[in-house]
Amino acid sequence: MLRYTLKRALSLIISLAVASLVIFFVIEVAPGDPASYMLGINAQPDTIAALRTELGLDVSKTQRYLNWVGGMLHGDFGTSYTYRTPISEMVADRMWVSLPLAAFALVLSTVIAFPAGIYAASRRGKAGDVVLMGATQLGVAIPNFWFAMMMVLIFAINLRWFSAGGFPGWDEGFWLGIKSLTLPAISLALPQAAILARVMRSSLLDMLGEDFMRSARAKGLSRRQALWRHALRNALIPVLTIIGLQFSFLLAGGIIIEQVFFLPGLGRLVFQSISQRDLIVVESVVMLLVFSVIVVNFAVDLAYAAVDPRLRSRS
Amino acid sequence: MSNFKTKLAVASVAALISGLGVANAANSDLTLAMQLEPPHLDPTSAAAGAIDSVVYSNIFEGLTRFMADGSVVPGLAASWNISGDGLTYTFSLQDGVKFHDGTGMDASDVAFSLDRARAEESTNAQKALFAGIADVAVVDPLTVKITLSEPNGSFLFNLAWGDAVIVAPESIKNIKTNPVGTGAFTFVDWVQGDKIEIARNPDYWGEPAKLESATFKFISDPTAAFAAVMAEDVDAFAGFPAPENLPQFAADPRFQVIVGSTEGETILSTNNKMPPLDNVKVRQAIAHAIDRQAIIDGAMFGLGTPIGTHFAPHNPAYVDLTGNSNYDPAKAKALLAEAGFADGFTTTLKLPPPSYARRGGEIIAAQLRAVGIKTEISNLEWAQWLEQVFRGKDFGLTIVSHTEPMDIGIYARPEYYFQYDNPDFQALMKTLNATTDAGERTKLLQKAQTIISEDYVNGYLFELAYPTVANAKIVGLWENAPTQANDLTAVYWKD
Amino acid sequence: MERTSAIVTALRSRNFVIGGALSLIFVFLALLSFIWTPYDVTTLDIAHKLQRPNLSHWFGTDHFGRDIFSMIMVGARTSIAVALLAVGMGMGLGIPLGLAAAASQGRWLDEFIMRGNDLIFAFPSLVIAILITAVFGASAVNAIVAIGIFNIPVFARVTRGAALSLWSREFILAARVAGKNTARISLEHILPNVANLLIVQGTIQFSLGILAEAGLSYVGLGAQPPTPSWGRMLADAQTMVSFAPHLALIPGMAIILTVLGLNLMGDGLRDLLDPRIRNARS
Amino acid sequence: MSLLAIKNLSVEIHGNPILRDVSLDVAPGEIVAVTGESGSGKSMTALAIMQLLPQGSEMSGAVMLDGKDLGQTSEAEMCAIRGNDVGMIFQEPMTALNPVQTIGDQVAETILIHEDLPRAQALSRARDMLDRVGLDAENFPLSRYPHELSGGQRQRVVIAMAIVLRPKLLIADEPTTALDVTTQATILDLLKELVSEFGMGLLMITHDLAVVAGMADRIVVMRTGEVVETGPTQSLFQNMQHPYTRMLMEASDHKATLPPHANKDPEPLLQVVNVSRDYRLPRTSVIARQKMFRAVDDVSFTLKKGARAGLVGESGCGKSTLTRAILGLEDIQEGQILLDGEPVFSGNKANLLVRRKMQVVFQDPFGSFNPRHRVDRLVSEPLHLLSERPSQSERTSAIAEALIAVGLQPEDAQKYIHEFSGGQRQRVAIARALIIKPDLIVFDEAVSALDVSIRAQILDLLAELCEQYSLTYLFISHDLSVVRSITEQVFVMQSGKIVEQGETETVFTNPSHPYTQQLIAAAPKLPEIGAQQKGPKNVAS
Repeated sequence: MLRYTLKRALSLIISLAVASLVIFFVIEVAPGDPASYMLGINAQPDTIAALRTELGLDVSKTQRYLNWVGGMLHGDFGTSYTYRTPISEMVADRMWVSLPLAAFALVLSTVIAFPAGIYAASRRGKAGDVVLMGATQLGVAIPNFWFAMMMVLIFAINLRWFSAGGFPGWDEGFWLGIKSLTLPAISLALPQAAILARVMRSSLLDMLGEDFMRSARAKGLSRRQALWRHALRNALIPVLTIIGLQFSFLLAGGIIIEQVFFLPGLGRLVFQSISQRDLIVVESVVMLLVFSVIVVNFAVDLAYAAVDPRLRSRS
Repeated sequence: MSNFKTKLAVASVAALISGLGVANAANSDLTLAMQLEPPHLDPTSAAAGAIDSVVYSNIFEGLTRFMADGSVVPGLAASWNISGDGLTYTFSLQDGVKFHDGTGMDASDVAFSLDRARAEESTNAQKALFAGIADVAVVDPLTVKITLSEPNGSFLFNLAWGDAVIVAPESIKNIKTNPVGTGAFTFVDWVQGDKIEIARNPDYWGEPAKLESATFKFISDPTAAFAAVMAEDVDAFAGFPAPENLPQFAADPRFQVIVGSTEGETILSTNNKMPPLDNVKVRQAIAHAIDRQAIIDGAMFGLGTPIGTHFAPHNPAYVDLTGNSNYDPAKAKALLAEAGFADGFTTTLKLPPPSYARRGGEIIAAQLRAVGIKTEISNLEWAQWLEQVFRGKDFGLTIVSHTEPMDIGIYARPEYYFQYDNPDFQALMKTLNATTDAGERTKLLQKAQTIISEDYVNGYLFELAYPTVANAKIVGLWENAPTQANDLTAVYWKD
Repeated sequence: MERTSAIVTALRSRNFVIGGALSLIFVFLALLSFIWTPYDVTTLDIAHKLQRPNLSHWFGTDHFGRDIFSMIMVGARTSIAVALLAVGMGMGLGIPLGLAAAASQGRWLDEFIMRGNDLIFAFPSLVIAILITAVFGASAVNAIVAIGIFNIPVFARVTRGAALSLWSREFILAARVAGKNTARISLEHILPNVANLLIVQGTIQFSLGILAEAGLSYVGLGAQPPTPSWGRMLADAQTMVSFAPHLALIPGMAIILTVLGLNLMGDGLRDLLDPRIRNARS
Repeated sequence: MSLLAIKNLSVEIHGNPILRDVSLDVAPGEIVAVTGESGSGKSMTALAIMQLLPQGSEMSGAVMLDGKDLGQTSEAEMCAIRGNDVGMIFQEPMTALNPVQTIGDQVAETILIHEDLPRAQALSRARDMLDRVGLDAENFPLSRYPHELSGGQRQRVVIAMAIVLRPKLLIADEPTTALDVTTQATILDLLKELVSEFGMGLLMITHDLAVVAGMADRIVVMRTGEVVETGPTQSLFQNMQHPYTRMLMEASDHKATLPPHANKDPEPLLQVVNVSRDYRLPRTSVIARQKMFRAVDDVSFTLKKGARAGLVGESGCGKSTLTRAILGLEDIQEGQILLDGEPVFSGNKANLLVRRKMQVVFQDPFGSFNPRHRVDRLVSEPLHLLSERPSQSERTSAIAEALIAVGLQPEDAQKYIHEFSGGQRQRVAIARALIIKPDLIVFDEAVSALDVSIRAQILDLLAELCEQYSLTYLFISHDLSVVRSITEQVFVMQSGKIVEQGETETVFTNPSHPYTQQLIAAAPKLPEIGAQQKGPKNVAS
């Protein structure tokens, strides 16, 4: 098991290094300069030059890359050009919105998808299966920002059960925070739940066709017992991959939803930083997202070994 | 649509029940929402209007200050007298003024602020305003003598700008995130991306603020803005981004809609150096091809007053020159033919993010297309617009609203982005600067407006309106926006 | 004999028929819009703005007075073109990569391609798409590139998976014994046998492409005005949804029905082309 | 009164009939074998008993177990019966167990389903049963997972699962088909012991007549869903009533008559000189030296032109690795393989000139053809090896000639492969090998997947082709009877080494190497037709 983790850890480091290179040099190409953005219309060229030196923008690209990576190694992403505050601080605040939102959406998606997938698989071909699969087809087809708009219209503006957006901050009370994340989480969770339900169903159906299910039935297990005790655990393996993929997507996927609900999350920070050409923030946040995706994949791999003994012994 | 009606019926019942619960208990607190979040809170080192919208006169004060009607009144300077030749101004300061961190405010702070603004390495966005200052002398703790290198009629006006507020050397270090001023409110907290909280300054030198505390909330998305106000998550929205929702708020007894004007002349800036736009006939043709009222109705849903020149209509010196560029497509086609472009030409239309530009741009593109002028639209972020259009001058047409007060002087600067170079106009501006007499200045201003109107330098569209939606029980909000500010010092709840 | 029966079996699959019909409607509308639309989408008629669906304007008019039905038709053209070209780009680069990775079977090329794949997958697709279009200017072409990039690893992974399982099959060993090199085998034997899977994956990526294009133009980074696009119609309609809901409902429905159609067609295709199910049926 | 009595059982699936009017019975302690070729419905009979028929199937007739008609019992009652009164084991041991559950849990589950007693007690009874089936506690603890066991060991776990509650009837559907000869013998012995010890009835389903002869008390022969003949083993083998049974018997014991050699002292064609092939094992720890597994260990032999050689060995003995090396598909670490004096593998890729002189026929008739190509394109693929490409007309005539040679018609060239039966597909495979008239053809388990009757026809075809094309071939198989009937000399392989080689008849009649002896002894034998035997033939253990 150790060698398996070591090998994965090594490839993780290489991917991160390559990712940082790609991110930095792609984003640096962006036209537009933060200094001129900050000083606005009437700024004189010399004021802008002064600000550029102050922001450390006049140093060569490779030097800036090295500073950035050097800083990142001990958690300091540098300071944002426009906000003039350490990026790690800003990101930490925003993480407190994006992470719970992604987790909330993932829980919602799993809670909806698992029963739906299992129910549909156990009633393959019958009415329940057709209806559920039709619903998942619809769920995948609905653009989540459009769904968010509709929910805001109905639940926030008309029924006023939820606030139309914004985030009061966790110190205002845990439940108030959850309440303000509910509509965004639902609109994020909808397509993911649909996808997860379909994967759950097809993975279960594959398992139902396996020989060991026939052996289980021959031992006297009823159809339902065989499904719960044998097919489900085996079907979990492909489902785990999808959940891993979904979590990393949800973390960054909220960029549009955070706009619609004006949540101060990572997505919105990236969006604003792009328009403000606050490149150092964009690079740092994208790097953080890539890092979290790779870590999540790493965790999913370890979870694989836990679920599937065949992986455990071979490594 | 019918089920929509039933939903509304159900909704209003629910709203009634929930509405009672959420009546704002503390009537001395105000949540004001606005679109743009300031990058930081030091008005003297960035041009972002959003900074002034939060801190101007609430936290920071200058020697002079703007009032709601745009007039300039004494601020930290109780009184002043100007020498005969208009070169030396002697200010006597208010007594007993303290900064929020308890340190006293006196002449040395004024000198520090002005020297900092006009210094060589200053990052003050309006450094040009202080260029005229030759020397700042501290006569005694309550008196400051400023000598100018040449007379400047609008010097007092300039000192009222947000960029000229008085700061203290002791608190300058992290002024960007913890502003320390002399205003009626003190800074409390800033949750980035979400809100800024300020509270009443107990030992304010002047008349204390009526509100105990206030929160500035930032909502850039127009739908979210509508939902936030409708759901009463915020008490007021200054500069409401979606004019199309105003009729709904006006019809709702819970709200009041205040539509003021701004200093923002919204113009179709034309690159005077790029052929064929360097030909005045072509520019005149463009002017006649544009239907201002259609743009105001289509883009701004009726908000905004048409303008014929680059001047704010609410200013007494305004001359109505919309006649020079009335909507006359036939004349536009004729002029184009005269200029040798019978079958039209293609140019670029680069639009910054605000909705007046994006929506206005689509309407103008269609109107120009009707007379044969084809435009390639490209929507740019502010950073790209500044880079390509403002600094790079790589554009044919663009739409932008100039919100700085009294900025007709930009037509005297040939290097300015629409590159208009008219020596008579430049001479006129010099004489204007030199004159301090009001009547004389009005005549000169009117002459200036006529020149740029008849020269069709740009397509003058409309004056940007400033809609504010607020709870019906709020009193004291500024109607117009002579400068970008939300002065809450005189605001209170009436019930 | 082989051809006709394929069509007959195709018609029997309910998903394929419904999905195919839905998708064809929008493709037809898109193609028709090249020659005819009820009203010209470029002329504005501000006097008649925000009309509810009525006889003269079947879907009503938008905030500039343009006919929404015509906008949907031309918008279909943008969405379908962007999604199709993005999938084309994904397939064009992804499939050869997948075949090459499978052909090298675990040697460094396979490892290299797969590591590259994992890296692209690690990037948050939406954020990078927004970055590309914001950095290089918002346009339909940039949208295609931004969406296309994230299709490449999908096709590479699917192709590699299917090809790997084929490489150990005996008819491939026979081809190697017949002296064919890996490239020829990949083209003659592997590709035709994974084609079915790729068609199905293609329809799914196509529908995801439509959603992605809508997302990009919703944040203003897709096709630029005056070319209408469904995403931007949604964005414009956002602030008026409370008093003119049809402005948001109609483009929303157009997106949903197109994506639904494509996904159903994809499902139908999967059942039709999957030998296991086809044998059970015939 | 018989334990199991099936009276005119008929089954239809989606309307097409599978079983027609099947009747058979099994007495307690009796072993009844059901045999017949694929598609005869033997497995469907077993599933009918267990009431585990696939969806959409209708059943008529009676299935009486201990006087209770299973056809009429409710699903809940059936669940109580399955595993308790009737146990079942299947063909494929590798996939019959749940990969993510320990063997202890899976065996104990049968008990826990039917009796509610504490888990520990169920586990200990499971432990006893595993010991009884030969998996001792010391190196087969309950915590082992299926993937840690070999095929034979997994089959023992499946047996333990099926009989832990001492069911009255055990059904075994092809229990040893997927196993090696030696393992098959041990499993068959185990089944016999259990039947007599527990007094169970055993319904054994297998297509292999030799296995049936050695095991069953009574035999039921089935063909296309009908029972053609039943009877006690001895009397049935002595005088078979039904012609199909006779054909089956004759085909199973078939011996192809190979033509005499034309060229008396042929020169060597294929020389395999001290060949060794190593595979890298996964590294146990980062610093440990890379351990290698020697699949082929210093093998040498020569095949003269016209030779008809066989290579025999159990799975895992390295025969397929050697085949791949001979075909030039993989490089070898030591030694040399020469064809007509030329090395098969030169530089780092196969030598095409040499490759031109040899071809291969694989095992799986369904897997060895690209389903999307027509037969003409499939058969003519080796022409790619010829330096100058044949013209279109030469190509079609070569295809026609090859098809006719293997007993097919030229117009078959336009068909797709899925339009042919298993036997016909192997004929197409042989045509593909013949088209460039190679000097050597390698048959890699070429007939293992075929039914007995068709296998006999293919072997006869091979004999004819030896005549026509003066073939030299190397026939690789794990099935001793096939190798015996088609080869003249044989090499016996065990864990990478050739332990014995020589004339096929001499090696089979009196093997010298102990492994060969054990191999031949373990292989089940058909009784002599017509010859009177006293009592059941005891098998040398």
